[in-house]
Amino acid sequence: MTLEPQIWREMGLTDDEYERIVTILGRQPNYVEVGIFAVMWSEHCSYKTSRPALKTLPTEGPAILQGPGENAGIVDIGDGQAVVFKIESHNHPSAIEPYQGAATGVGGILRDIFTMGARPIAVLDSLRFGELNSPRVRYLFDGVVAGISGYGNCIGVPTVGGEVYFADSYEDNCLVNVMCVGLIDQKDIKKGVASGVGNPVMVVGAKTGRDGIHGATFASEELSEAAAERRPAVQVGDPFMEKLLLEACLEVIKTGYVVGIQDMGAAGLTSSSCEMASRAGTGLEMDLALVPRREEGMTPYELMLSESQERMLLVVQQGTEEKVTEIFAKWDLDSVVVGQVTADGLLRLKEGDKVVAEIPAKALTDEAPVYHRPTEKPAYLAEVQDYPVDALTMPDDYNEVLLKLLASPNIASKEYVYQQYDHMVGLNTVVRPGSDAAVLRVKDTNKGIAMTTDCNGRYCYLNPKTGAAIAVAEAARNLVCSGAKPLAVTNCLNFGNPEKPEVMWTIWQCVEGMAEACRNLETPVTGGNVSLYNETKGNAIYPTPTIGMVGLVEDLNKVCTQGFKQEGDVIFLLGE
Amino acid sequence: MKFGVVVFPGSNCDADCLHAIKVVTGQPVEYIWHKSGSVDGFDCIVLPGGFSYGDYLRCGAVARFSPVMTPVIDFAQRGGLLLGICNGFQILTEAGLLPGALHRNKNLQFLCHDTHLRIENNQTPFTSLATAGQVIRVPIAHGEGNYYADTATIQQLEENKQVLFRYCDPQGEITPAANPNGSVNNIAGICNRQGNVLGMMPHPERCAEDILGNTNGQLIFQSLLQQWQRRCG
Amino acid sequence: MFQAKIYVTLRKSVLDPQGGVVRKSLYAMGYQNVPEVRIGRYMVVDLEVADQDAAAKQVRDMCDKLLVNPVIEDYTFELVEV
Amino acid sequence: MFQAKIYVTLRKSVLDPQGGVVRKSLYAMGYQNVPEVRIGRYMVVDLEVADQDAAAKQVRDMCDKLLVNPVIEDYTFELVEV
Ligand SMILES: Nc1ncnc2c1ncn2[C@@H]1O[C@H](COP(=O)(O)OP(=O)(O)O)[C@@H](O)[C@H]1O
Repeated sequence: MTLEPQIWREMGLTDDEYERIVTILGRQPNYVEVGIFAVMWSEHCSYKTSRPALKTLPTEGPAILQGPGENAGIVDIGDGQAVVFKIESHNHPSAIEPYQGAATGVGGILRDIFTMGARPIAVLDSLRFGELNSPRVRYLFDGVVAGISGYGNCIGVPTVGGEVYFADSYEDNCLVNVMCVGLIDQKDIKKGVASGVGNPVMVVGAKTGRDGIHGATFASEELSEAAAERRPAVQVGDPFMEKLLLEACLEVIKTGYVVGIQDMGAAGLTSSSCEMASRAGTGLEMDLALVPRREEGMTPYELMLSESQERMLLVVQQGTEEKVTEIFAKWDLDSVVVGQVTADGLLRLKEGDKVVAEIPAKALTDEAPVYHRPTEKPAYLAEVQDYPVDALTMPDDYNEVLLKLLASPNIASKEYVYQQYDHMVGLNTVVRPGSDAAVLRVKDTNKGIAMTTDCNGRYCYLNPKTGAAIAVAEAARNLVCSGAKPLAVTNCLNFGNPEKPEVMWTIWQCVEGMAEACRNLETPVTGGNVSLYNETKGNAIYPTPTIGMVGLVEDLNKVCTQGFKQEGDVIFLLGE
Repeated sequence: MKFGVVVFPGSNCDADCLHAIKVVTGQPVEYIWHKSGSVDGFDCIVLPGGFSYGDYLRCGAVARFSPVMTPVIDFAQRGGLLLGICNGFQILTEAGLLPGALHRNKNLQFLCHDTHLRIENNQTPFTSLATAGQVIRVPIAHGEGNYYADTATIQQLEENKQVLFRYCDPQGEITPAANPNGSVNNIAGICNRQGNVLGMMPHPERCAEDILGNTNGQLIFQSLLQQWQRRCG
Repeated sequence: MFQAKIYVTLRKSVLDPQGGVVRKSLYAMGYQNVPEVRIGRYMVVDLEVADQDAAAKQVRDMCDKLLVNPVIEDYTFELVEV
Repeated sequence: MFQAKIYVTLRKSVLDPQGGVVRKSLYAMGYQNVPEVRIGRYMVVDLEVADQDAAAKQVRDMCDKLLVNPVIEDYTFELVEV
């Protein structure tokens, strides 16, 4: 049976990509298989457009224990301990449903950290909206902040920093980038690998529902009316479930029974299973009839593509299933064996005895298409860069200008935002939000971890390469001013439609600027996330390569905060 | 003196309470699992903050039916020292161990920041080391800390000196501006008639170590220890 | 099987900050004819039970114990056979 | 004057974490005959308006614009003259 072209096109595949699938399989794919290829080859999951640029980033350094390619990056902080961290975007979902979009964004990045065996110790949120005087923007802003607060506070991970910018260019495409930082003993590090032929594969956590089917595809296209109609059921976050999942996963990982573990994020069961198999060079066979579900009559297609939150895929050592189940049961969670690791490199899905899909795992990951899209320097740059700055008239009253600046939402205190976040839970927050970088102590040591997110999209609009370098430099300065040595970077590349050569050009420029700055500051990039198609009706957002950076404070007594301390203290101005 | 910190599904200040108690008092402290049928052997029990059962339905409503609450209620009725912080306070009211209810903050937002508290009664095991009217700085972190009880109940609480903490300004004045959440009479914490059960919205465990910039919260844990030592030698 | 529809409202004496905010928003949107808004909870509970009296008794019991906080809330309910 | 009683529920397929926790809690309390609980919102809005049609039109408008989040919620309402 051959499918109508309509079907794969609606799923976001081009005709060329479809042909490629036929070649890989050596036959026509069925509906389930096309759906699986479509999400895995979507921009969101495959990085097909950004991969060539990302490859140019510096990723190695003496402190780097895990660079890009895993669920999160890892840096050494001495004493057998390490910091696990990553940033991720939830822009599209937040534009549709700000509260749930932002909440599930927090949930997703937390899972990326605790799947590696680390306990999440902090969240940072980097936000961009249109100008606050629009009611729609106000709604998005309040909803996003409430969503982050609702999820982060409930699960009990402090939100200790971030940024908020308001500019017209984000009016229709708000940006919600969330970073999570975790702490781990290096011996406990776990990866997303399905090794060991015969080892059982388990689905744990929430039941699977019809929510978020094709969310990844949706995140890989422009927001439009037509896209709104294809919109999947919105995922609702369940931070209580995630808290149980967090504790249960960390407990299970400590036992040593776990071989590999990965969260079901975008593209749910599909991406977690094929990525775990692909990393290990193995195959996976699963019986979808065994997957616990929330609704009746769910098809294999729906089960594979659902993006229901708060779920994990585990590969455990043969014979330990029962002990693993016992631990999850202690936390009142479902855990079910749905299949096992195989040697043939295939992702084989069954419903009972019937095979419903069979695809080489690597075809979905490493062999996804890569596009070298054309680039062209945007025409606007000449205009903005030639702006006659010298011709600006100087104001008469500088006091008035200062007050105006201080009142601008971009400069004013962000207390309204961060007082809605529990930024103290965990008893580690030594420097709270409101200073340059947040600093958290590492209990039972004299060490601290400093963290920050930074990016000025307007700078990147005016000069993408320098703007991105400035973002890295600002992050490093924020850490240094707090008393920390910058260690490593995670980043979230937020751009418009990459099929436009001008947008593609800014992506390359920003990545170049970021790479250069990271090389100079010796802060390698350990991973990140790319969010493209942040564009509505032809209006793209400012290029926004958000930088998340962590640093090490070697002596907690030498932490410094921003404010002036005492009358009579001397004020220095450093730099040029 | 042996402390116990109850762990409900979704509690997230359990580890913080355990840590603070250990650091401040140096006394043994253990977790008590929510399915536990007994609290024998503990001298003081803490119901920690966080979001038991996600705070779904109402804060504390579901946790109140955890199996451990049966022995906890019995423990309190026999005069055992019971401290509910934040979500713990909400659970205590839901369980009927303290009167009133905590509903949404009047600005409808979750609030996390320092507050000042005036200690209204230093004749309790939780506040014995305080001077009368002492002002301490303790952070809050809650979305539903707006204390409500009907007029008659409030009157009784006031008459019996059951209000232990009130939100105040740094000088100790009880003003509307110092009231973060709309609580009746700026109430931040109350005890039962017998004085062995305390519920408070602010988090003393968050300000009990120098490194966190504030040690005002130590007072509560130290008072508990001092009282216990005085009673039991 | 019965389905209970339970309506929970804040008691009259308890201030409803959420209702107040919604009323103000409606006012700002042009609805100046809305003197009051009260916000409560609506719960739908399915019950596998044979007769209506038993169902009503169970619902009252659930409400009194768990679903409603009598210090600040009132409730009413309806039962439909499904 | 009219009073609108508005019942807001989560759309089908949208996860209801609260309902799930309440169902489990009822189960633990001995109500093992409750297969499902869904939790929504109940709003009572007073309207100073002369006729029922106008009231209905206003309520629909308020729901669509402010009171209900159509991305995840559905609603129904009733009007009573008071
Ligand atoms: N969305 C947010 N969430 C948490 N903290 C925030 C947020 N936005 C700003 N902050 C905090 O407010 C402080 C000031 O932020 P910002 O204005 O970005 O400062 P700067 O420009 O000096 O980096 C920082 O401590 C920052 O972490």
